[in-house]
Amino acid sequence: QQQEEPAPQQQAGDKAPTPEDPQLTLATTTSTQDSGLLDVILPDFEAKTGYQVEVIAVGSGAAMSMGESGDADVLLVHSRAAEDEFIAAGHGVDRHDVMYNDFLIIGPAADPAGIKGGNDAVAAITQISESEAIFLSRGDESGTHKKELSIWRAAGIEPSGDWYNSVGKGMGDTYRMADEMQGYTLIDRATYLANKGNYSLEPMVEGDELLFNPYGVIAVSPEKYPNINYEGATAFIQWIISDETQALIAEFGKDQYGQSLFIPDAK
Amino acid sequence: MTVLFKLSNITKSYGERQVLNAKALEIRAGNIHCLLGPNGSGKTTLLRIMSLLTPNDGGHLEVLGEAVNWQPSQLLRLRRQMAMVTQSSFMFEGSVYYNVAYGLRARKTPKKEIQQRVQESLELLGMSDFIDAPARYLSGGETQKVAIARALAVRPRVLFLDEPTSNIDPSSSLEIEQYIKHINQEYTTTIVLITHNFFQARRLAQHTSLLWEGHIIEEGPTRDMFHNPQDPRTRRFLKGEY
Amino acid sequence: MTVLFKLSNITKSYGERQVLNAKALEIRAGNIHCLLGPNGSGKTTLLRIMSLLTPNDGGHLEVLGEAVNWQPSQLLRLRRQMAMVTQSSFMFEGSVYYNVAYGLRARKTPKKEIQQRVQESLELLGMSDFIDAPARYLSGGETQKVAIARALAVRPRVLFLDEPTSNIDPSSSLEIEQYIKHINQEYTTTIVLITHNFFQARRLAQHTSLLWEGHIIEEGPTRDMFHNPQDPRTRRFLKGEY
Amino acid sequence: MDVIGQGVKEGILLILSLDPELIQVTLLSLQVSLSALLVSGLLGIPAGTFLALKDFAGRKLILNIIYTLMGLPPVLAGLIVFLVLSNRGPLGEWQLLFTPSAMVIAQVLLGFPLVAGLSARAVMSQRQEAYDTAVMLGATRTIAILSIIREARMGIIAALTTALGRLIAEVGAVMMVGGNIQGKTRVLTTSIVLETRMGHDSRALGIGIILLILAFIIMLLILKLEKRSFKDDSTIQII
Amino acid sequence: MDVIGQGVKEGILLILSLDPELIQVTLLSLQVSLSALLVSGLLGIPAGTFLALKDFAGRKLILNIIYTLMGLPPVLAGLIVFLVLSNRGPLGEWQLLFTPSAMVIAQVLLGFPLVAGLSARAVMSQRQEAYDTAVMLGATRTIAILSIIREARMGIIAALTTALGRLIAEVGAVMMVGGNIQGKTRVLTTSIVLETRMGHDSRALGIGIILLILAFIIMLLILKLEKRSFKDDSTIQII
Ligand SMILES: Nc1ncnc2c1ncn2[C@@H]1O[C@H](COP(=O)(O)OP(=O)(O)OP(=O)(O)O)[C@@H](O)[C@H]1O
Ligand SMILES: Nc1ncnc2c1ncn2[C@@H]1O[C@H](COP(=O)(O)OP(=O)(O)OP(=O)(O)O)[C@@H](O)[C@H]1O
Ligand SMILES: [Mg+2]
Ligand SMILES: [Mg+2]
Repeated sequence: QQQEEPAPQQQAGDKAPTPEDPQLTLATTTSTQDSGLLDVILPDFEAKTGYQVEVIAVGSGAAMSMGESGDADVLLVHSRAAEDEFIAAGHGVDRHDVMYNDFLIIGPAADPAGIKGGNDAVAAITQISESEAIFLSRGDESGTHKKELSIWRAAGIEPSGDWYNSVGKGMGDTYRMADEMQGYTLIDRATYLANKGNYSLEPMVEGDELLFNPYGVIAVSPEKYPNINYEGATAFIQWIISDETQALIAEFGKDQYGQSLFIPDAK
Repeated sequence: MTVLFKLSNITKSYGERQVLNAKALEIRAGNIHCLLGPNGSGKTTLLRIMSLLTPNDGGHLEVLGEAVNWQPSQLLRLRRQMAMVTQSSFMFEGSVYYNVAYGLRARKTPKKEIQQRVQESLELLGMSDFIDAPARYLSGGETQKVAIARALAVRPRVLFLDEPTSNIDPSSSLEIEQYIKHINQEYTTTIVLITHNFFQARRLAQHTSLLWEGHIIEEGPTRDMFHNPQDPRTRRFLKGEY
Repeated sequence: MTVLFKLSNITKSYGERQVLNAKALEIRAGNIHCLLGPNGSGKTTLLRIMSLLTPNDGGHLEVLGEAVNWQPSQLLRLRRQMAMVTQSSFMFEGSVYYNVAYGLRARKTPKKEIQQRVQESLELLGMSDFIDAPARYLSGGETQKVAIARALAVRPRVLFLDEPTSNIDPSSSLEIEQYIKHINQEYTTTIVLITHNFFQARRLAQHTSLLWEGHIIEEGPTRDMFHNPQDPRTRRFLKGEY
Repeated sequence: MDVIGQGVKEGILLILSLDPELIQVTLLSLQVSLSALLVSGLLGIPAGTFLALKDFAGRKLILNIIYTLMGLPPVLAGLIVFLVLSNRGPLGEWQLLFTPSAMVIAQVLLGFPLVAGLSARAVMSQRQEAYDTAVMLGATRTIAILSIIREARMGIIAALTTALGRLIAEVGAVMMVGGNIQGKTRVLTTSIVLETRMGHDSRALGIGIILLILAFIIMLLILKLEKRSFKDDSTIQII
Repeated sequence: MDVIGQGVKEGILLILSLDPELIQVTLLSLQVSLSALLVSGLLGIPAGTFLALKDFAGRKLILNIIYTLMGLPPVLAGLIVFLVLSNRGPLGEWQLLFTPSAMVIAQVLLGFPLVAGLSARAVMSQRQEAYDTAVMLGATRTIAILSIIREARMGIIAALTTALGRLIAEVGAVMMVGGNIQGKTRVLTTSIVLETRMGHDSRALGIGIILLILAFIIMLLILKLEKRSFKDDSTIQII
């Protein structure tokens, strides 16, 4: 039932030299924290580089506005279009792909919309809207929400009605609500796997290319905010796209769920 | 004459200290009964026990013919026949009217009658002009007068007066005494009066009890007590007369 | 003799109603000056203005030789030479000791001396036994005695007494009168006394003023006032004598 | 800093726009908080009065527990109500989760201890004389106790305004059991959280300003009510 | 429902485990809330007393604004402090964001109106006699006012306990300006939110229970303090 709290790894032996400014603020989406990924990989970074990472877990939107105001040094987010805008506006530099996971549509075992087993997201949501089965939308302009909206757009549907619930919450909370309301929702695999023991919803649709969810890392622009820790951000980026870390990411979740939660894809 | 209050061996202690130990006391219907005694001798405590505001520790208490069992229903029934002017004359926040009408409202008297009775009572005490004044702004004597009016408004069978004219000017005081006598005679209202004014006691009371450190050390017709006190302490106390 | 309080045309209104209009009043150092008058005639109001607790609306007020400007520093300086027993004898939450020591603590008296003076004052009032009792549980008369002790403890130059013995038994009352006389003579403490007890006024006061609906209608040596009142209202009021 | 200025501007624009969604959210906020306040008051004032006046074994303990529950985290209150009302919970059949009723229930859990605890304090500071005078004038116990409550009204109104403040500002509980569903259970505070999560700071501030204006108006009404019943509104004169 | 039972169990196990991380989180909770309470008290009691006693133009308005600010949503308080302390904000140079100091500042924004408003109420309900008696005994204005505060202590302690309850339970503000950083700004309430987000309901409940026990102990201490200074703890006798 209970998810094991991942114990921070104690790195024995060689101590890393302490950097000039060891405080590094990472603004990220709740999914990386709530899934437990950061608890597993960050100790490795801290041990190797001597940085101390402060994790602020918020929505992708808030994470980026934190970067915009210079309140974070480095971002780990998943909202591709917004990320590009962010770079274009000069708020950030050094964007790299880190990993991806995928989304799936989950729903109640009774499956009132009859979509179970398919792999066509557009067809599935069309059916959900036609049968007016309960659907929960994150509704918070998060990466997940934007993904959902893009699928509706692809289906040519403007979702509205009593069956369409825009809940304005994080993924974990939305999952909880969907379970209570026995409704369908779009969820990232990491959150789904981490919590599925607690709830009864089942996977309905997965494997559609539309459901691909890339995470990127961005350093906040040192030109805009000279007092941010750009050096640390660079170290973080170098570390997270390094082969060793990528391997760590690939391993994460395998022992517990039998599959990786995130697929590394740094180039 | 019926005995309205019958006390035997009534005791009351606060902490270690016994402040009241009344062996025997009877108060007869239609009487004006005065309680005298030095400060702290237990007069107010005794009055509070008779008016069922403070439970006694030991002894037997009979009020208006009933052994007191301190059940709410009994208390309400008995208290509805009493009224009291306390030493501090507490006023509820609100107007003089609100305060004087309080007891009548509690008895669900019709509004018309309340208005009439309040006006009547205030007039008797010469306080009609203050009917709409906030009760808490009254002067010391005015407050006491309103407290008396408030007690009279309910036309009680028994009236407890704890130093009711201590802050009232002499001429008003005499008028009030007249009125106390009047209701005692006209409506046979029984009155228990605490006072430090010996003249007032002599003018009003048929009976007097003298308290001393919680004990009733002398009791009898008021005239006898003043003319021929038995206890040396009574004699000493009454010499403080002015 | 110096004039400690000099009032001319002092007025005070509450809302529409003028409750005080004192054309002229002087209180001389070393005197015991009594204020008489029916309830609501403005005695307490006048006392509160003289003790700088209530600002007057109009007129000119001189206290202890200074024209009053109501500046905090002046108020403090003047009040430090006064003490007061109010009609309601407010007690701070805490013990009798706490209350009697209050004024001494405010003056930063050394602790040793405070203890001694508190004990002295309480003894004078016969209240030593109550030194550790919670002040709010005292009987009416006991409270008043503590209030007097509290005022005496600071050894004021001027002492205001607003019906100070209204709840006190006659023999204690006489003792207190003796003590008031004593400090008046020994320490030339000036005393302004409000009382409804004409005997007390005659025993204590050299001077008396009589208030009537806010006006001082008669003023003079106490003896003259009682033997030969000028105003018909004074005569009527003093006839209420008992 | 200009975000704050912009927030004020946005707040005014929001009010002027009369956006139907915002009106609906505002009305729901009012409805939920005022209902919870009403229930908290109806339960809390009698409970507080009872605890202040009735001496029984365990009274102190209960009072201390109530004071402690003033520190009940809204999220925790929300979680408890969630678990009780959840499909798997004992009252799951009632199907109340994610409805305004559930939000009211969770808020009562927060409002009740506040009203009860502060009312108990207000009543305790009243004087014996008030009760004595009332019963000696022939009041039943109940009426006498009502009179004490009347004398304690300053403190009790303070209890109600404090509770209202807490309830209208609270987000943890309503978020948990209401679910912040647009058009259904979204209220002002959950909107603020949502807007901040989306990084719309000035809009969040704007909604916050609307909420504060609302609170201001309600406080004025409550205080008016108090004034109307008592004319002599004295303060201590410092001279 | 067994989640609640399990939550209680987990709470006990958590306490017994003496988990160093949990201890650190608990201590930080205490430190932040008590510091904020201290500052709120040091500012709020004088401010409330001043507003209760000093008559000046605009006094009523300020009082009403303070009553209104009792309804300041924690998220909003958090947001405002966030904007002020943010790098782009006017105090960005202080580098306080995501530190316990920032959390204290945001909580003071919540605690101050509560303490000031309730203290004002408590002082207002005192009687003129208290002040008069004090100054006639030679007290300076300040000492006389302190005596009034002493008489009003029941209400002021209620103000402090209420504020403590709100601060220790509050999550919106500390989450916003603290950021819930593990080992640095994570406190009990933000842990509860995190655990519920991860679906660990019974652990969330367990932490909640620890928080309530803590609140209970502090309330006991505050009330003990109050008792120690005054022996005559009378209640009204209902007979
Ligand atoms: N704050 C107030 N507001 C309105 N009226 C007041 C206020 N204080 C006093 N009064 C009125 O002013 C008048 C004079 O009051 P004051 O207390 O001076 O009378 P007093 O002569 O001391 O009477 P007593 O002998 O009854 O003590 C009274 O009629 C009283 O009702
Ligand atoms: N609640 C209490 N706790 C402790 N002592 C009390 C309490 N109430 C009264 N006493 C004490 O009991 C004694 C008797 O009080 P009581 O009020 O009956 O006196 P009294 O005869 O009415 O005096 P007075 O003439 O001064 O009014 C007093 O010494 C008083 O201090
Ligand atoms: Mg008495
Ligand atoms: Mg007077």
